Amino acid sequence: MIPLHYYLVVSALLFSIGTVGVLTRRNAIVIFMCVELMLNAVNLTFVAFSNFLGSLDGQIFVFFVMTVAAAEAAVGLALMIAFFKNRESIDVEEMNLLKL
Amino acid sequence: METLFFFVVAAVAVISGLLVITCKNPINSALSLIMTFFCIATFYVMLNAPFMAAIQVIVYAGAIMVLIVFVIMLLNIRSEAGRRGAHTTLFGSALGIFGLIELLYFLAKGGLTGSRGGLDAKIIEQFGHTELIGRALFTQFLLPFEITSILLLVAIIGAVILAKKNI
Amino acid sequence: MTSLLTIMTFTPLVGVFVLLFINGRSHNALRGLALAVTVVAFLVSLPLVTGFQNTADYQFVENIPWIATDAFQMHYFVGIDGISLWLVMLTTFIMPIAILSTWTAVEEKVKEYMICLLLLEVGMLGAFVSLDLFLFYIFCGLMLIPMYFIIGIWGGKNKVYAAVKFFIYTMVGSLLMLVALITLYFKAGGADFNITRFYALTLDPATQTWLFLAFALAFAIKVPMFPLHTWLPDAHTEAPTAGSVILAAVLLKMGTYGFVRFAMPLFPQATAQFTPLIATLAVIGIIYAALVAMVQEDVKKLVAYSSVAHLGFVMLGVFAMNQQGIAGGMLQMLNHGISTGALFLIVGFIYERRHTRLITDFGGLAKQMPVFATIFMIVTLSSIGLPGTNGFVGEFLILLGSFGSSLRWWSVIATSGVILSAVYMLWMFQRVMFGELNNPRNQTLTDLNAREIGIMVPLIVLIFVMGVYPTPFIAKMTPSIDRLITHVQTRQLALNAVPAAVQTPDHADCRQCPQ
Amino acid sequence: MLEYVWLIPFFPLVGVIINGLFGKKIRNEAFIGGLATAMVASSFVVSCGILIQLIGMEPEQRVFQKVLFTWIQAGTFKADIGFLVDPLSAIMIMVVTGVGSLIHLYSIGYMHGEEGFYRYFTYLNLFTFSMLLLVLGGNMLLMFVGWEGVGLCSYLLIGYYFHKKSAGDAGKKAFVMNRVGDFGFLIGLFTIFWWLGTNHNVWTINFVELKQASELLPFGGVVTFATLCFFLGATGKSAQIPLYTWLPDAMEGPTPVSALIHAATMVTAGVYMIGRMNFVFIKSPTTMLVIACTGAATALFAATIGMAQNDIKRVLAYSTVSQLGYMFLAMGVGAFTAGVFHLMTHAFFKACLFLGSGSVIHAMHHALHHGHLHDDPQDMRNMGGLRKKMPITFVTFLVSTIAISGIPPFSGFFSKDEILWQAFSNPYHGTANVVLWAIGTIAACLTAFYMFRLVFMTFCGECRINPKVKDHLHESPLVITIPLMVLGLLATFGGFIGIPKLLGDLFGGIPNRFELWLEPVFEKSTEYAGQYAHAGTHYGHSVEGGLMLLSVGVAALGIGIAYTLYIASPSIPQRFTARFPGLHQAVYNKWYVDELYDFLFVNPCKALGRFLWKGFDVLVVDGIVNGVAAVVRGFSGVLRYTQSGFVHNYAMTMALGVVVILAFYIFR
Repeated sequence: MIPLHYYLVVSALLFSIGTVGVLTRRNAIVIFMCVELMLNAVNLTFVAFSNFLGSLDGQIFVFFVMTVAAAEAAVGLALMIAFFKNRESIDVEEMNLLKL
Repeated sequence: METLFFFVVAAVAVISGLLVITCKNPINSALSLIMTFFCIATFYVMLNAPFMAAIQVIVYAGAIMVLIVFVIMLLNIRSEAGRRGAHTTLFGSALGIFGLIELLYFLAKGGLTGSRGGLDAKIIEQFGHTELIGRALFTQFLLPFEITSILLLVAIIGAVILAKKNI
Repeated sequence: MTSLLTIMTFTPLVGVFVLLFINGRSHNALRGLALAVTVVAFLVSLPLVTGFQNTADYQFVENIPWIATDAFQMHYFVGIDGISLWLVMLTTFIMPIAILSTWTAVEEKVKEYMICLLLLEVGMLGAFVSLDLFLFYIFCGLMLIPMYFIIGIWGGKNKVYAAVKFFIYTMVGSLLMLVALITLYFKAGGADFNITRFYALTLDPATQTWLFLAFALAFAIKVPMFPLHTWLPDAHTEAPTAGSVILAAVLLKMGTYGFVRFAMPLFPQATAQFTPLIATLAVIGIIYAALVAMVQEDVKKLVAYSSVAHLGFVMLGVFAMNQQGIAGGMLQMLNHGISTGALFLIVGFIYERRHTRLITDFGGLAKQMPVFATIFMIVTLSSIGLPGTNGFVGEFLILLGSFGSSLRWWSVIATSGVILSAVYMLWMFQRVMFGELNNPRNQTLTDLNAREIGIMVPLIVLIFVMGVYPTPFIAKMTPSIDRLITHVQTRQLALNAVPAAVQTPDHADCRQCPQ
Repeated sequence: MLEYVWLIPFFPLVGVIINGLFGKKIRNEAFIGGLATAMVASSFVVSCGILIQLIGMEPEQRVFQKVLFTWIQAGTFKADIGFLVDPLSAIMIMVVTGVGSLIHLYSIGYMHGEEGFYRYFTYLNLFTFSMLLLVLGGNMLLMFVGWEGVGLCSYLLIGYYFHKKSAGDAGKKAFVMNRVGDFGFLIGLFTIFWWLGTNHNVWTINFVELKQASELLPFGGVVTFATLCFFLGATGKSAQIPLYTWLPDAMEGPTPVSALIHAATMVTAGVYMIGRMNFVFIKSPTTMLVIACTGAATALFAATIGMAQNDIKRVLAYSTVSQLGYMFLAMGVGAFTAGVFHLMTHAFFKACLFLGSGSVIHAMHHALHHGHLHDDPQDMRNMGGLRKKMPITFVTFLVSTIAISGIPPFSGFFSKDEILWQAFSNPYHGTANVVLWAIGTIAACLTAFYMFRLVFMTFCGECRINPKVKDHLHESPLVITIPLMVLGLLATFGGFIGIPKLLGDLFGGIPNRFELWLEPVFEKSTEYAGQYAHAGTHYGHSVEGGLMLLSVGVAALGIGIAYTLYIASPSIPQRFTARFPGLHQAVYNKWYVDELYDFLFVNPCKALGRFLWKGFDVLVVDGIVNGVAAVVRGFSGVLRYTQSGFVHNYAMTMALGVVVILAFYIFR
């Protein structure tokens, strides 16, 4: 049996790779994928704990995380398409509409 | 034997994760992300959660990644400068690594307690993982389940409106 | 007729309500109504004087529980005594004059202007009559807002700077006061904010010092005392005529009134301890303001600095802590209200005609506007404090009182202020009125019209009446001042923390005291 | 008649109100002038009645108080509007109303045709009202009211020709210097009031009560401080050494104003005040010495300046300052009666001199005006030989000049000689007396010299006026010459009521009525003086007679010098000034005292004011206030960059936040 904290180490690794990806990449889609990666890392921790603690709650939660991720993907990509339509690029540097 | 298998899958997952953030072309990073998803799915199986593995593969790898690849193709994003200025990448990765160290530190500190919920591999085989999750979903977690359905509905409408040309 | 005070305080509010319904274009109707409301308020306030018995206790008292939650009680507790009677009368007397003076001065947004003025009057009257510390604080706050708008909207060139500076200066002060007020509230057992209960309270010297400092700073900004006075010249130069008349005549008195009503009786030891410091600031204020006023080019700024000097005198008198000093201080508050109010009206007249306030632009007006010259001369003399005018009585009593108290050498220096005040006022008067009438624009100036003379006549009459026959004014104040002095000095001696001011003879055996 | 003492100040007040409010509309000069003069004349009649009633009473009961109402009443301080009539104030009201009504009459003629005619008479009446208040005041505060009222009226009257900047400046200078004096008066008043109150529980500022309480006052100490302050007030008002520079500039006003204010009444206020509070002043020998020395110094100092002036009114102004010096010398040596006597006689002949000079200026102005010439009507250098043209003015002027120089039969001799004798003989100050007497005698010689210099330059010698207008010079109208004649008579015969005992006995026992008259007023001071006076040597009659002759001789010497210099050989003055240009220039420019005052007081005040305003007010206080605002704006400027609008910046900040929090937990 593989001890629990192996899984946790792997998910920590994946999570920090995702963070680095989000912080450093310019392309919106790649940032998006890195967010997906981070989410999955967290799901892995959830399942690992649910298995280790013997209760299903963890997995149910993963289930919900997935639905949220799907919804997010849909809306996020729609946004990117809309953004792409009027800016010809989805480079994060141009997205500064938040500033007054 | 089993741990060896675990290490292999873990290595593949980490490497493909790194690939996602390093390669220039988004397509490559998309594919490597799919690879990571598969590794995570195998982890789920090893953690006696076969149904979750299936869901993972279907939802993530199947639906979301397809959607992403589709969007990449639609907007035919060519690989451009990729990373941002040296200054920000350095700062970003430093933050990431430092965060990792902190997480590992917490892991090392340990103290993972918690009661065993009384569920173990035998019961899963006996009743079937999917039935267990289904029962839990529709009894204990009925309300969140309904809310997520509304969430998905909202997401669909949002996506349609956003992506449509002017209505 | 106990609800007289409430009627008086809130008549202007009714006026504001009625003003809302008159359409904004008919300016004269608006002004007429505002004038009518203030005149009504004045008439309502007259019975206060006639019905006022010369005793020390509070009269026309109304005490209605207002916010009565179990932990926190706030009463609408109003009443007047000798000290606040005349300040209330000054307010109701000055308001109609101020409104009359803006008949032609303000043309745009007249409705809002009138509403601001009336709200200002409500705030002032409320502050003077309230005997509940929290109510006093509310009305102080209520006064600030309309004054801020008056300076900010209808002001001169950099009116926004002046308005913001005025607002922040006073707001910092009143916040400090709020903090002190709340600590006082808890120190007094946390029932309600009734003044009489706070008076009975004896606090240990340490807290007294801190609370006194907080109150003193808040009121020192309003007075304005020496280092904290720079907002006044800006506020005055930028405010429209009516605004600066009211600011000078009444708002400045809020500070000195606050000292006499709250700061001194509540914290007697601290008062004794800080009397030298405050007296020094007051005397510096007198000399400093006089010197600075001497070299001003702008008439209004000169008058503003002169009011800093006058109020320095008032503070010196009040902190002399004897019968003559405080009576002189209270009287000087009235005189300053009348003479400086009149001075600002006069500056307003020439500003309306020439749209400039620089002294160098004027010269030789006496030949061109003889009536104006005589009125200006009388008011200048009252401001200098010439015997026969009201200024002299107040100043003389202050100097006499402070000379007799522990502030002897401060009084000597302050008396030299009398010389300086003559210097800068007469120098200004000479440069504006005498000399050659060479500036062509001055040659076409018209003399005062009926309205302007109508405004000035009551003030001139008051200047002479108070100068020649001030006894009724002083008689009504004396009992309350006696009570204040005995209250403060018994507490100072009781704890004998600090040697009190020179002990004036106790009341029993002195022949001249009014029985 | 005593009951109606309040009528005396009341009449001029009525004049002020009528002329002030309706003068502009009446516009008829005769009515305005007539009304004003009538008011003062009626006051004069009432004061005569009171004088007669007082003479009829016993010397001891000659004190009457009339209280109208309580003016200020605060705690232990009580001041009421009350009038005090006693021999001293009786004399003063006679002088004020008498000379005043003559000058009002004179002004009608003199001010004929002036555009501010009503304003002039309102101010003149207001002045008489204030002076009467000062003189009749029953307590120190009411005297102070008159004191400042008189200062105000001198400001208004000096600045009467307000379109002239110099007149405005002179008025302001007079008022401010008077105010410096009033500062001293106030401090003196406070000291006396509080000292008596706190130490002896006597709370009063009423003169009669003060007189009774004067035993309680110590010799020296607090009384010296108080009396020095009062003396500062007196110097301000009566133009003594430190605060005299306003009087010569006050000649900017019309001449009758100078006559009334700067000769007869206002300037004597200081002397009257010391006379009125003699029982306080006598109590501090140091102050008496200070007064005497200042008086003598001023007499000499002003006389020296008077010698070199060319403006006829400036000479008279400096002669007034010098004569006032004499009065203060008398007061200083404790001879209060002599001081008041000189005050009275000086009022007569100085008023006559000023009015005489006024009539000369009026005639000159009239003549120059005819020829449309613009040289100065007041400058003596273009006068001369007016003897023939203006006989009445010449005679009255000559009479008064002889009087002022102190030639026997005339009033000036009696009063001035009395002062010199008292300065020499009375026992208070020991050796200082002889020095004072010497200075006084030298000043007397100088007075005689410059007065006769004035007479010779204006009336005698050949006429230096511009020939074109010579025939336009003629005598002034009757309304001007009548007051001149009356005053001339008073100047000649005024002295006889106060003949010193020495001469009195010679001419068959005529008593010194003036001294007897004022005896009760000063009896308290003689009593106190006796307590500390040194055992001075008592000089016999022979010494007194000798000194009398010496003073007459000195006066004659002065006249002789003037005669030689200005009639016999007019070239000497030019040669004198050529040899000592520096000295002449210094004396002509009034020893540069004005410039000194400007340098010491006026300019530093302005500079300090400017520095305080620009430096402290704007820089420091506003600097702090605006500084706080700037600091706040600075901080907000820095923080603004964090809101760059780039999503990834926000992501970065969030990540940083997470890392920091985790670090916190690690290192806690």
